Amino acid sequence: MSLKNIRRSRLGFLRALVIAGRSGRVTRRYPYEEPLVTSDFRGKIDIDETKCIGCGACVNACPPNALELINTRDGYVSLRYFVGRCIFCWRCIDVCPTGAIKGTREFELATNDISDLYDIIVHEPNKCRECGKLFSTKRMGDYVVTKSPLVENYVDLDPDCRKSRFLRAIENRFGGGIE
Amino acid sequence: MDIISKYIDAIKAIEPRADIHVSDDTVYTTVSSSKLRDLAKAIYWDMDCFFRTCVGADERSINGFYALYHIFGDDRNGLNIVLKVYADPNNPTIPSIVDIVPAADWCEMEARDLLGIEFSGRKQYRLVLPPYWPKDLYPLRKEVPYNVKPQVIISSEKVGSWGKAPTGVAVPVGPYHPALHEPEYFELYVEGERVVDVRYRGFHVHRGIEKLGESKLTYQQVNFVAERICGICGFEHSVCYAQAIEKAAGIEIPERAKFIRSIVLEVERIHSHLLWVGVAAHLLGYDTGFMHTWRIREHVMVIAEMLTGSRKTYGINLIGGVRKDINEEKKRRALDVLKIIEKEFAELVKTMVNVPQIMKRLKGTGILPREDARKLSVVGPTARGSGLDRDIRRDLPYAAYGYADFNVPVYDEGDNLSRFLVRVDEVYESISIIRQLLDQLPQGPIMIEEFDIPEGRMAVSVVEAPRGEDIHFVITGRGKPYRWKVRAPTYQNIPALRVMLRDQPLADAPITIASIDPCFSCTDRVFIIDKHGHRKSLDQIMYRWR
Amino acid sequence: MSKPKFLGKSIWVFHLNTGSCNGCDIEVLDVLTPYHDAERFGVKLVVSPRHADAALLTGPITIESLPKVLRAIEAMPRPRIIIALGSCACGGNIWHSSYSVIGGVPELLKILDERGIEVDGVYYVPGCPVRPESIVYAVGLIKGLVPKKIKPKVKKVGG
Amino acid sequence: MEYLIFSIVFAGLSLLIPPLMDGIERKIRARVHSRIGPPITQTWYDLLKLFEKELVIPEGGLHIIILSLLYAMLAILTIIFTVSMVLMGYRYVLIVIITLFLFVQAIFTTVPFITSNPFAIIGASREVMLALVNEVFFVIILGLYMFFTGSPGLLLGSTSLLRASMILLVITLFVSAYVASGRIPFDIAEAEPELASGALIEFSGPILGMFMYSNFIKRLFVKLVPSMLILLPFTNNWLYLLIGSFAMAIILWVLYGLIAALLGRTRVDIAPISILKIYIPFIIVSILLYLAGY
Repeated sequence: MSLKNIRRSRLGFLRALVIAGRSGRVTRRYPYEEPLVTSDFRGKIDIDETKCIGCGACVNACPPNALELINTRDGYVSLRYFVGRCIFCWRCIDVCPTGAIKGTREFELATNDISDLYDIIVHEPNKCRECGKLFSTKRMGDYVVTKSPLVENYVDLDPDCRKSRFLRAIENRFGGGIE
Repeated sequence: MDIISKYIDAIKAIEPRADIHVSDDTVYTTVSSSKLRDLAKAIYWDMDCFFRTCVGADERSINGFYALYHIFGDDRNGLNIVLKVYADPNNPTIPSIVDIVPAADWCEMEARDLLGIEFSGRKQYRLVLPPYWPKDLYPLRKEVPYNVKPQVIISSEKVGSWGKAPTGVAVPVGPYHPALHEPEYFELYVEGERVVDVRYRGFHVHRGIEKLGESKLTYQQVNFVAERICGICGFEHSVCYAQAIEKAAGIEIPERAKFIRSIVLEVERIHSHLLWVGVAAHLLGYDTGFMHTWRIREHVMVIAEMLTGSRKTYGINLIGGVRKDINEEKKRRALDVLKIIEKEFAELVKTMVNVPQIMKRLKGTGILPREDARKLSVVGPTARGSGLDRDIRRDLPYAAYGYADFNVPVYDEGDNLSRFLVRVDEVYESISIIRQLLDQLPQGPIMIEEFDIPEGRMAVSVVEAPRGEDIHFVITGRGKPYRWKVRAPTYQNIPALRVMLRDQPLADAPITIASIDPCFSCTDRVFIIDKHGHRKSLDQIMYRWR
Repeated sequence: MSKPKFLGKSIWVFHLNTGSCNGCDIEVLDVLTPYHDAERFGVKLVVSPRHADAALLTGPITIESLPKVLRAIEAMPRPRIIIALGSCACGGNIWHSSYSVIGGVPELLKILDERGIEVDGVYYVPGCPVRPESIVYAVGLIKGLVPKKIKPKVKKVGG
Repeated sequence: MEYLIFSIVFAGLSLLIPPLMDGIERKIRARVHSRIGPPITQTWYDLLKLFEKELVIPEGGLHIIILSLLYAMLAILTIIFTVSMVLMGYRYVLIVIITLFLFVQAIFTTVPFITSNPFAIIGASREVMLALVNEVFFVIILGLYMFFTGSPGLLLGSTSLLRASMILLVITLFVSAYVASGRIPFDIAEAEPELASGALIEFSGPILGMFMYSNFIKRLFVKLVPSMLILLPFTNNWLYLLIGSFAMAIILWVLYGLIAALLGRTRVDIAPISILKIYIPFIIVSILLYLAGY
């Protein structure tokens, strides 16, 4: 296709009319017609609260930190999804253990107020039976128990109580005081 | 291979005690800083290699030193030569090689800006960070957190003023100029309508991705940052990064994944070249050409979305393979679309070449002679337009390019028209590559899950982006890369702009700047072109950090 | 400044790239091309902030481009709108907390208030890169042709 | 009395249709680009929106505004003058409207010089370069026309116009009208990609609206003059002449819009040469034809 073998003609530029004529008006009247979106498009994700256990696997996998676990003042843990920062890579769907996140083809996300872009899932926290502190989520506890039943008897202890119980257990067994 | 031994003898001749070890296509040597300059001269000029880039690294936690890797490339034999120099931690200075290798100017200044390595024997200036960034805060040092925010007062400083303008009227092109679509700032000094001198200040797009890569993100997440280095050739960076890690860790990815990567790379090259042809027509006032080229390009975006799930940032590439497969139905639709593109694009180029104004303004403007191109080691279509026959897909074949045969278009006039024709020819080459690869698509898995990435390995991986060769240098760490350096193609082409823009009419400045298809978000580099212009610190900017 | 009657009919946009990876920028150009053709809504891409009504702001606003962004927005005559395109502008994308980036339009609005530069409207269009159809949908939203589809959802998880 | 009604009608028409015609031109350009394009009245919406925006005083200070007001008024005056004087059948109409037009063109080239924006200065200098070639030949051609017909004004029904040399003259006038209207190959004064709409870069809101509106009126005027000359031999009534020339101007507008969509933009040093290559041969041939008696 080098320049030498392109036929140069003075009125060659009129051929643009031929091209335009042949292609016709290709505009998709989008808001009133179907857009050019294929079935494989990755759009906004949708978190199903019946399956989400608040484990945070998606939070670790999300490159732009669009998914964050925030714990409000009274100990409630909630998963916040900020669509504004999401890059629609669907890594969270790959890593979610319970398949709670579903990908949609939604892309009409324009808004004039940024608070529309936040989806929040508020989780029930676990209450530690010894010291009453609220930690992680109840759903997480049930999920862990279903996965490995033997942890059942100390799943409702918050991490510090659990550690001190564990240390005491070792101490009793070896008879030495570990303070 | 005798070539490698040739290099080893050359290095041994200058530095007898150098410990050299060779991985599959890279020769690593550690040299003392005193011998660096003559070694660089030997490799760059006597062995006729090209300069790829230099990487500064803060290795105080590994061996207590700062390190600088000079990377040379021997395209014909597909070899990378890495010279490593140490600099002591409290006063890191390394002799500069910019007078021997002019292309090393920028990366040395970047190492100075981000790591604080001083270079003796040259004029030093701030390159990457804004002028009001505190003097002694070097972001890439390990102890500096990635989200440090120095307290600076951004007064409305005079854009790009460096003291007296050399001559004539200063025409500010940018930072928001319609021709550039990106915030880069060229100051053209004009006499009448003839450009006398050019000053360039960029770095509006410096987002500190290298610091993020080694602090906040994990191995797999860095893929998505790499993909967003450039919005047009993002997949090249992501493949280049993944290949660098795979080469460092010795991971062998399945054949089918290699094929899918090459196919999507070529889809991206077609879309990038069609985009450029449209923008070039727009810059020359021929909007009909712009509209029709982008109408044809829309088909490419649709099949890209069908193959990968997103129009542009494909996001299917991970270390170890790809995330999305190509089935028979998608293969058939892709081949149909390629047929349409081939036919319509050929007709459109025939029309555009016959528009009188386009030919007059493309032929003979923005000349880059062959020896200047060689001296500045320009890459990609800019090099192929000036007679340098360089193409990484043929010289260092990666992914599945070994299976496809294609020829590399080279023109030697070196003007805007030859760069235009190189890109037009490359669209057809890409279409034929995709057809060949789609036919030979092997069966099998598309990703391997279990692999481990050992610490402390080094790797250089090179990929042919639409704009030139794109280099990623990686040192592996625990869970995330220890050091990750990106040298984008336009980084190497911008110095050539001064040669092209000198003594050209102002009206051709936008088309000449666009002829190297600059992708500033890849590059985000800056440099001062003219001889005596030294960047004075803009005094009206107050620092509160100190 | 009451919303003028004709701003809905003809919106002149100015493309303000503040450090974007130019994925959204080519989608801004793509909106003018035949398949999406934003000109049928009266959208015209102008070249200087002096002529513009709306600033199509792409990119996470790096600190290098911040002074120029402030001057460009100041140069736009009132009533002026900022349309934040893409996840870089809406929330700062992956580098929202990096050292050389201020992190998107929400932070920019704070700096604008600090300096007393009023803006008559801010629209957010998420997407990475933002689809041309999303931009057309945002233009439709500004003109009042289409309803706002996205709603914030707060879901409480059962016991 | 009916003269008054006609002149009001035509004056109103000549102030109303330029932006509409520009809307039609954008529709044609959209069709060549194979897209839908804006509604016809889009240019009017743009102008009305511009007049609603805030008036930012450009760097050149208040006299920019005064000059742009002057420019807009003069442009409107020229077109109304043309319409009413032609209707009245005034003999020296040609000379008067040409001087008014040149005065308007002079203001357009000087206003950007006041703003200190380098793009505006370069845009204006390009406008001067182009005007030097185009307006000069516009006047030369009309001068030759007057010399050939022997009368300083418009001669209704004069058959002399059907001679070959005269037709050649009027054809060059059409080409000059295309160049004067600042369409694609020759819009180097506001070359968007290079100079960021050079001459108009500093104006915003109402001032920009006035400048654009006056440019549209100038385009209509520049098409009216040659179409009037070409229609002279076919009518002997001034009203029909005006109606005919308006119709022809509209057809010309559509034709020019189509041509503009198919060409690229020239450079400021190529533009004058390519124009001269058209004008000089045409004029020499027409003079020779005249001397040879045709």
